[in-house]
Amino acid sequence: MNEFSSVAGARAVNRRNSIWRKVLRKFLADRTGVAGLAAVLVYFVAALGVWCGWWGTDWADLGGSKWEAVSAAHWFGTNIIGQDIFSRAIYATSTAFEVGVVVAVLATIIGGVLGAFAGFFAGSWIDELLLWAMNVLDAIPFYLFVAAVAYSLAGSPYAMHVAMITSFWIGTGRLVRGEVIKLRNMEYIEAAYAIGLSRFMIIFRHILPNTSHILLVQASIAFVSAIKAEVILSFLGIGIRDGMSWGLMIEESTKEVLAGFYNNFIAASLLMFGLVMAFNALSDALQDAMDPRKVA
Amino acid sequence: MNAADAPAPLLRVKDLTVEFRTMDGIVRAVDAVSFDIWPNETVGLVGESGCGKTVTGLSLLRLIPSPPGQIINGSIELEGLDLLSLDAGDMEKRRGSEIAMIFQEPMTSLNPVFTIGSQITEVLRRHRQLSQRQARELAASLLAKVSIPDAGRRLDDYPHQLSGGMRQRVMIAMALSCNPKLLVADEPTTALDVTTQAQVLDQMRELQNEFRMAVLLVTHDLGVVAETCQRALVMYCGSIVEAGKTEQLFSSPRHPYTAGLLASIPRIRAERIAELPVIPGRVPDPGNLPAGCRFAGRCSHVQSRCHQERPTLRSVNGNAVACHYPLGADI
Amino acid sequence: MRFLVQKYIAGLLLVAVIAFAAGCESDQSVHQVSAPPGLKTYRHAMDQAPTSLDPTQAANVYANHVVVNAYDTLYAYKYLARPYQLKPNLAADFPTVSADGLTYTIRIKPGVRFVDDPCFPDGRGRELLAEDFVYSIKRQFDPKNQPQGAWLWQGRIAGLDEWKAAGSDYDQPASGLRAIDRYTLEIRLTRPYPQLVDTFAQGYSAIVPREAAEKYGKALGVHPVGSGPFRLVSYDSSRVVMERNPYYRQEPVDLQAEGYDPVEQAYTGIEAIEGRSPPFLDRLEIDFITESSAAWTSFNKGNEVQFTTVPIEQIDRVLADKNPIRLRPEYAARFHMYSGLEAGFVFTAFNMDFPELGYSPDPERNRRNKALRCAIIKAYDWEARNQSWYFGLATYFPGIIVPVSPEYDPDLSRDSVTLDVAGARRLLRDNGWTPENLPTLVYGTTAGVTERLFFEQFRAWMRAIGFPHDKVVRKTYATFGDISRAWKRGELPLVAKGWGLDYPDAENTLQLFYGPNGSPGSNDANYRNPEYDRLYERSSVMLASPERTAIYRRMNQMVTDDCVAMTGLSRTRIYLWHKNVVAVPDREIVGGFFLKYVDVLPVAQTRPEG
Amino acid sequence: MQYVLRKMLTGIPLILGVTLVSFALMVYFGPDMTYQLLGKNPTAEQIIEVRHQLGYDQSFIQRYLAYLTELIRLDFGNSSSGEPVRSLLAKTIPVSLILILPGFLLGHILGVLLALAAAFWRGRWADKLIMAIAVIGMSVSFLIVIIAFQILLCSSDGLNLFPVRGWNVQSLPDYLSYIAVPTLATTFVALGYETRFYRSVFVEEMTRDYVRTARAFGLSSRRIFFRSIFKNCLIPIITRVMFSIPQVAIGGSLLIESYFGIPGIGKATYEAIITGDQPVLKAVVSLTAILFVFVMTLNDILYRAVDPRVSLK
Repeated sequence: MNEFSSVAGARAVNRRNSIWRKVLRKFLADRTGVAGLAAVLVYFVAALGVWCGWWGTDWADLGGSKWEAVSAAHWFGTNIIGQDIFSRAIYATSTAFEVGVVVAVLATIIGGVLGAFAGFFAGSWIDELLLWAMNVLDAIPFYLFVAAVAYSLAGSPYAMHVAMITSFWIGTGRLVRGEVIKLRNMEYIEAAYAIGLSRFMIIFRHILPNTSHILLVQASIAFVSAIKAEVILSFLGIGIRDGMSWGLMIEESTKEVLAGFYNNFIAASLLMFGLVMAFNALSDALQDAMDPRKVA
Repeated sequence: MNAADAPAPLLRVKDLTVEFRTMDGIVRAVDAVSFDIWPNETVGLVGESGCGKTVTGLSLLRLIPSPPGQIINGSIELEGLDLLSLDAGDMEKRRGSEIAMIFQEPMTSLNPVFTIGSQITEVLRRHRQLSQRQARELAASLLAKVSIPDAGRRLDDYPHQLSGGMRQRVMIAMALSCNPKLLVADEPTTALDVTTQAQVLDQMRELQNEFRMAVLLVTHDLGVVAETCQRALVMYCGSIVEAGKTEQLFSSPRHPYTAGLLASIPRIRAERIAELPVIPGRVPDPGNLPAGCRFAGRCSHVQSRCHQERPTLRSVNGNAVACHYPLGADI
Repeated sequence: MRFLVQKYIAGLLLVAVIAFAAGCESDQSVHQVSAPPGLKTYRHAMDQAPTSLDPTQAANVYANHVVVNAYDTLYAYKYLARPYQLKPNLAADFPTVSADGLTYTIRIKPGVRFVDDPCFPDGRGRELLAEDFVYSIKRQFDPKNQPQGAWLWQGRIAGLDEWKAAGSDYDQPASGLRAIDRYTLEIRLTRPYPQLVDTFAQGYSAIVPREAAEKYGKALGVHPVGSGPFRLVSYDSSRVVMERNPYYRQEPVDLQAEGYDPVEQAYTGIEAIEGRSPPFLDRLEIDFITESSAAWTSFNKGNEVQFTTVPIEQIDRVLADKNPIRLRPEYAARFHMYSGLEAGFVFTAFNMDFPELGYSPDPERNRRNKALRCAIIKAYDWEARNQSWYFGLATYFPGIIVPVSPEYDPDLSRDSVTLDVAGARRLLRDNGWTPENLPTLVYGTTAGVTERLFFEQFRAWMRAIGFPHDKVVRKTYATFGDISRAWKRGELPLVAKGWGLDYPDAENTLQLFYGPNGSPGSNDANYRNPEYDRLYERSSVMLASPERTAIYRRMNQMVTDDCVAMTGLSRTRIYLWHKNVVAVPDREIVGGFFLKYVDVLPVAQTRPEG
Repeated sequence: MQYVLRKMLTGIPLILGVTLVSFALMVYFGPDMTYQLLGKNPTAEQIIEVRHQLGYDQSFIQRYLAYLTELIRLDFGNSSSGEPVRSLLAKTIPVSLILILPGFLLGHILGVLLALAAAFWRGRWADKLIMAIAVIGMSVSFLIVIIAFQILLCSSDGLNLFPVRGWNVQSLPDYLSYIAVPTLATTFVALGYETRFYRSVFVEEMTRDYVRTARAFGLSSRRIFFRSIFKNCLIPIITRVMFSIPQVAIGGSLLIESYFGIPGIGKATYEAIITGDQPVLKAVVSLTAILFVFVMTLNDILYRAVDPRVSLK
């Protein structure tokens, strides 16, 4: 009996491994995707340096006077109260990763698990309930929802994260649900089911891992969406509470650009554009590489 | 009617070579294939899946998905006119009216959101000067011809409302609608159950005679070939390994591959068609073909020459065979 | 079935199209506002929209801009006199005050009519009577209206609190507030109230006809019915449109009486209105433009809003010189300018109820806390703040009497607003404060970007005297209402806020530190100094006099000496308006009372270079 | 018709869910309006009075039930400015609709057209160019686009062609001049997403067997593309368009409206959220939920019209 399940499992694992190898090969052949990945890594190193305290430590210091121009001491100049814009922009990179990673990971986990449950129990009340929840959350316009969450969790530094996660898991959930409905009827799942593995085990050991291509792509999309949403939310005054982000810098700059001071605007929007663009390229390449029809 | 009596072949394919660009490099799916088809004859193109027979069929209509596929060499002459030299618009006009093709999957080969009537009349009106009404009437009579009951009303049905066999008949009706000279039928019955299969094949045969067209039947099913084709071409790894009159080919195959295929027939007919288990070994990787005879790795009669030198088609006792040591030649 | 569906869809589409067309049409009717050409129109701009036009909600200058123009008030501030001076408006004259200063008699002008409105029996506006004023003040004591203005008269005018306690029945009299006859009011006070006449210039005291209040109820807030110079045409969150009230009383302008200063004000061309009766405009539009950049662009286009404050970010582009303030020639050629200090200030108070830095039962700790507060005050860099945020144009001053108050003392020691990092560190060291035992400073702000940068600046200053980075933290509040709640509940140790004067009397800022006004009152610092409270009570019944000024200044010094607040700074306002507009704009004190005097010349007449 | 009714009925749980979640978030846990209403010098007694009037002293259930009765009667009372909510909505919704509609339609129509072009020339330079621009468009923040367009087109430093902000529509030219910049900005931002989405739909559909069949019978690629494929693609297109309607109608215009100072429903709702204006919030939330159900129903009906395989049960 155990033997049988391990055979079913091994077959699933084999299938997975060979798919991953193909995906990797395909991905590496995609020049845009690799360039995107490289750029993301550069950003990641920048963020890592901030976490390790290598640079960006003086983002909160009043190191200069108001609106200094670009100089050796201040590579991107200084802001209205004399803080170094380069340090702030670099520091903001780490914030972008924090927001992006937290939102992407949690939204993907929640979406994956709930989507898998919904798909596995498709047609039952669990599925109905989850679908209902997804529809309910989908029906509330995104920015209003986020604003409402932010205000109702007033003061919490994670209000924005919570709001984004609550919105972003739904897309993943729906996709995973669809995939799981397909997987559910495949032979190795039926086999595992037939020999009496618990449903919980089946979902987490045999089904979820086989949706990993969806999860990875969805996570990359959520990452980009989170970074972009942060800018708008910061403009609306419901973004990051403490620390520094590109959204806050762009918000700072909305008035400054009219005074002819563009440093904040350029620094933040270029850095953000670069990361979002790189991530979009990466995400596209992943999607191409993982298109199941092309792989299988 | 005997093919040999005709003055000139309807279709003359010469050195057709098709390549695909893939992740693993360039794959030659069809390698210097040449054959002729005479008017009103039925020719079977047989081989295992992946041997290039479908690509050959698609090439005749220049329907190779491009990219990644490309016809890099050869000529396809239909009544003396090289189809490969036509511009895209010209080729378009000839599809359906001079050379048509039907496919294996009757479920998906019809457009799900249009009625079958509108799909047939669309083809009719494309190639003939007909009013909507005339086209509709003609379509109804075509459906009746392929034995679809209550044809007039069926015109307003959507594909999902028909059974698989009916859908394939609709496809045939569409193919007949503009009276092409050559019909390429790619596994037209594979997806159907055995009874329906026989009915559809009978139907095709009848209609072929009525409409006087030639048929290239692409299939892996030797039984079907035996029943319907005057001549057969056997493909292996992108090349034709043997060609000849069906009776002769079946009674005395010269190529070890053909012999291997034939050996599996009785069993295939008894059970469901799945694969050809009697030939040992596997088809070589198309991206990495052996230098000599491509069948050498699986051939029970292999000799050292087979590994070095690629055999070309030559006539052996009435069949054309690509083998250095054809079976029965030395007897 | 299929045909049916298609029909259904066609039907739906048709409905959608009709709805859309109807939407457009109703939209037109809503915005049936724009001036037909030929009407004299002035487009004003403000940075915020009023939330309601009901006088009971006239809590800020934004609301007052509309309220005092839609409604009448008994008194008003003179158009041109600075410092501000009162003049009778609807009242025929200043009140007659009894010898004990407790009974005021006020006569109002006869023949004043409300605008036509369906709330009146025949749709025609009836005459405004003294009884209407009584009714309007009572509304501020009726909880159903959620009134905001009662504090002006609570405990001052006799009988109003009792009237409210008895259930706010408008048919019941209030003993201290009655109409003796059609045109005469009598007001009795519980104790002298020198600022009473000022309160009657406020939007809170604007006169509402009972018929309108009863017919519209809550909707009075969007449907004002008054007797002011203009009547409402439309109002939404982005603009208000008013038109001339044809019944408005004819009162020719006497520039002399309005406090005209030919030296300072002649450049505005204001003499053109001498002897003519306001309002001069056919239409008055006020655009509420939150984003200063948008307001600025709109102003510069020439054919949109005709007034703007100079956005802070444009200062360097617009000004040729800051002391005195002068426009660059290209702006001076196109616009008129007025600049002046605001009637108000910004400051950050310590909440003395926090034992970590305020009052402590332990006298020793009390002493050390005071040293801590004084050190923080020394570390507060007003000059940097002025440069960063106000281009050096603001004025910072010691204490809580603002420079525009007549009682302001320019010679006061500036120690409390002078940066002294070394002194602050010394003070902390001498009193045993170390980075380990310093309390955490919680700086509450609303969520905006400027507020965040204020905080970051403050944190950097505090770090300079030894506060660790994580001992200066920001707590954000979504809305002003939320932070207001935190203040009123005394939840924040630091209260950073601004105060705009309700009337030009230093009493209005001194009451911010009067003990009994402690949370939830306006004394957010919860400063309790018996001596201060005694002086406040004494001065509050005094009319303006050198003696009262001396008391005010003593109180001011106490607040400074006790290190209760980092204070304070008054911003400079720079107003620009198109040259074809004849006006001296102002938004201080009540706000908007100048609008009825605005005139607009035909453009061709004033265009400087053709 | 019966089907429509039945579908609407199944929407009731959804309406309940949406109202419950939004009520909890926006109204129950939302900002406390008391102190906004109290003025500078409130007394403890006044605070209690106002809280009572606003209903803050009632339990969640009581307040939610009261809300549901209001929902059934479709009467939410007066907003905090005193204006009846109904007239507020009647005033703001049409503005939002005519403001957003052109950009919405343009975004989708241009998106479909560009996607058609890209898919039609798949793999060629036109495709690559269009998709590269789409990715760039997707990577720029909406806010940056708005700021840049406003400076370029509306300011005297730029072309100074259109009004900066406001909404004063008397005639068609007025209307066009006010919506020009918002429409450009929304279209610009939406285009990247729409083009990519629609291209993937078209490309997927292009690989279907029936396309090969049609080609084998000599139908021209243009005709196949614009008739056969397009009709099959209508389903994803309809779904996408339909389901963006509630987002766009209520929330989508928020940023545009607040930046361009246009008195639409997005701005009104946002202001209601940050001030805690309960009646407005309740009305908007209900409206959103109802609209969503309506859209779902309409979507099903449209499906039926384009896809014969779907039947209305």
